[in-house]
Amino acid sequence: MSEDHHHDHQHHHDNRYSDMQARVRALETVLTEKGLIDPGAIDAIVETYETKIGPRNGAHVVAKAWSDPDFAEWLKRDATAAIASLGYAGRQGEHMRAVFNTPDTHNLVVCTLCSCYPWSVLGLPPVWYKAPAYRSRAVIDPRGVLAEFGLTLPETRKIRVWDSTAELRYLVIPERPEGTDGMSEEALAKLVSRDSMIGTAIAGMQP
Amino acid sequence: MSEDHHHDHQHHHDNRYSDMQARVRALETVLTEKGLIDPGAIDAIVETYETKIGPRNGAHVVAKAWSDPDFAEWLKRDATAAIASLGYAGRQGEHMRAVFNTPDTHNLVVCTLCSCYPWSVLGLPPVWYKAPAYRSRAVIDPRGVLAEFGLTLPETRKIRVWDSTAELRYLVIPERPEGTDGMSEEALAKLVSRDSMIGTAIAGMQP
Amino acid sequence: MNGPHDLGGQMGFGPVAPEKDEPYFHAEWEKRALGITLSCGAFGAWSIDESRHARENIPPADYLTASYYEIWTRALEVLLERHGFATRTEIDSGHKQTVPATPKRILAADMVPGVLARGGPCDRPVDTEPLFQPGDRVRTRNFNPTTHTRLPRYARSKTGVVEAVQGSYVFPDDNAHGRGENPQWVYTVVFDGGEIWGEGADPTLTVSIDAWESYLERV
Amino acid sequence: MNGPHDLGGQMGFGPVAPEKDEPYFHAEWEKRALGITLSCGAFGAWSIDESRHARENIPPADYLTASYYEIWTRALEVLLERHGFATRTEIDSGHKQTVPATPKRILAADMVPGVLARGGPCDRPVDTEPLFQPGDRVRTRNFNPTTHTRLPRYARSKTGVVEAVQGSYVFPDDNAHGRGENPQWVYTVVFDGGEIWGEGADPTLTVSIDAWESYLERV
Repeated sequence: MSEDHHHDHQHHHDNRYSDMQARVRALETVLTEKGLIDPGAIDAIVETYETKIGPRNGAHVVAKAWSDPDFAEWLKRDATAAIASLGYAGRQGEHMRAVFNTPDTHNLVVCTLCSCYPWSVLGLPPVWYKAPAYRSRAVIDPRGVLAEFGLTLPETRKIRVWDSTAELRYLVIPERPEGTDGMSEEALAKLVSRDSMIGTAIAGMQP
Repeated sequence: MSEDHHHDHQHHHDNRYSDMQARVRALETVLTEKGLIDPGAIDAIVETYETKIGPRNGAHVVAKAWSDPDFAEWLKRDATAAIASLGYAGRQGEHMRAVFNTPDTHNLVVCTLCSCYPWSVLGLPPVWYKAPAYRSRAVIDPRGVLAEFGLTLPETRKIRVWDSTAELRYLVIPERPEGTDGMSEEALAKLVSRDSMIGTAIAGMQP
Repeated sequence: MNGPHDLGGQMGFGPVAPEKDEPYFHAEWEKRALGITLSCGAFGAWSIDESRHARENIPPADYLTASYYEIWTRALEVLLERHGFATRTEIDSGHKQTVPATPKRILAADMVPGVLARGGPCDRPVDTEPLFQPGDRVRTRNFNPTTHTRLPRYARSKTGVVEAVQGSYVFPDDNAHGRGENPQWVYTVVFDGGEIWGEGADPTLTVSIDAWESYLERV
Repeated sequence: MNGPHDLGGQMGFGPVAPEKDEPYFHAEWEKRALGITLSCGAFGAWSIDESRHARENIPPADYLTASYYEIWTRALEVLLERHGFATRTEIDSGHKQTVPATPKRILAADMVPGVLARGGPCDRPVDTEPLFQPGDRVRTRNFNPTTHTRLPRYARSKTGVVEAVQGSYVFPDDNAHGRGENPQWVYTVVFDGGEIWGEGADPTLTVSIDAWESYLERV
């Protein structure tokens, strides 16, 4: 019915994008035909983030900070260098800051404007980190957001939200859980979840 | 492919609404079955806004204001009463204000928060008045908006934007075009377009 | 709430697209949607403020793509469910399954002219004198409620001048949530474009809002 | 620009929905979209700032419903067209029809480890001393450009305290539009929740942004 067309157009405004699989395949095909991209490079990028760069990197940083006061001090002073000393550097981690949770203050990281995230230590961001619900609310209602992750902080705990508006990337250093004295770095690293390094969890919390 | 489901869900988030014709028919049917609405009342409402209440009402008000200084004065002082004296009152025109263009100041009406509009004198609002492009930009870039209506005002002309945030409804009284001395109210009313009473045109301008 | 409806100053929607010789309706269903919405409004079960808030609560991407009659319809469905007039299943199926709540009034065809002519005035007397007078400098408050408000985001924490006392009206921020009409004085407050939009604002621009008294503080 | 990307403080998106044991990718095309985006970034034809602005320019309703890899892909298509690497017809059809512009670099598989390890540092030396020092009270400027900025809308015209001088970095507001890197000092500025969100703000909340020097004025 032609009089409906106006509204159908508004509603189904961009069907071209409904099949992303086909769309991205077409893009890869034409760019490869043009000699602009190397599908092997794509494979290598994907493999890197599937197997080499992920939250284990960050957990190693945190566990070392818990175990080695000199390293923790270095991390506070120059996170980029301290983290690079463990072999973690590069894309979306060029300029790192480590922010330490304390009994007084809980840190939470967000990027309200896009999805800035410390790839070099945490890998690729989860979907929720990039989605409107988290980006809109983390800065205005962090306790409400944390509750949705199952984390309820004491009412008096200060909450510091870091909105990553520039090229600095933030790694939260969670508090070391109680009862972990004498544990090895390797064992400690297992207590450090990805979310605890974003601030939506604490270390040792059941995921 | 099941791994695509997550994204398909995001993209086609609400197919229920894709056929408004069917949806609204279902709503009318069930409410009628329940005895809550009278389809005849719907017909009467539609007929009213298709034949009785529209921009001709406002054009009459404007033409009278141009022709009768006492009426213009009344309109400035108590628009609701002056307009009601011509028989125009009621829904979405309960509390009227008339704002007069002058050689110094052009008035423009918008409702950024919804689509408040003076139905009693202008009838149902056009689609653009209710749509995001107009509502977002009228308050920050009125000259850019006016240009899209083909209206370029002198650079020194002051622009006053009225954001209808409460229950007051605004009627712009455009300036009387030059060369209209001695014209009858009826003839003058023909120069008054709907848009000139919103502020996106001036009177006598080619639509 | 800072919902998708609060559009003043947002960007990215492209040019305004006025339609030449636009018809009153673009489809038959729009006529019915208008009539049904007004008919259900006559039930007396919700206020215009509650219905506005229901529209604001439509998910943002839906709100921004829906036509306004679709926005009305989606919100109406929520209100009908909330107030016991129809269940979601009934709305989806188009068939009666339950006995509805009793409306205060059912709009018959012969009542239409009178109802439209009366409208729904929302001026209410208040016992107090207006706190502000024309010429007073005022500052809008800063708040970001999750509930209904008619103070747009762009006009918060801004300094302007009271231009007129417009009368006393039902307070939507309360009335939308069943907390009573609690009428207040309403003022037209004018802001320089530069106060609102800062550097680069059109120097010839002033913007006014109609602000309830509790939105304002004396400067 | 006050685009759909500027989400801080907006409402209506519902609860955050963390996914248990979320996989790295939810579909094969997401892997390819990641790799293609990074490969095309290696052309050296646009900056990260220009690519962010291309994402911000996606129509709001599309931006708010698209997954982030879709946002990347839509913006990439615009950049490829703008810089002469592919036409819209080629992108839609998936077949070469024109000779592309010459990229500064084509990313081969064996270059990937080095390129990812280097990343794209954007610290740059500046000749000036920082205008502000930790402890200084500053006010963010008020502006609403239609162009790229990294000062979120919620943090404009707000008073905070400089917590740290973070170094000097490429200025995105200029660089996104080809006006040069024009590096500036960047500061971490901390605001009380109440300063930003007003009445009803969480009293335990502070929010910080990283602000380029020209975003700030001394209070």
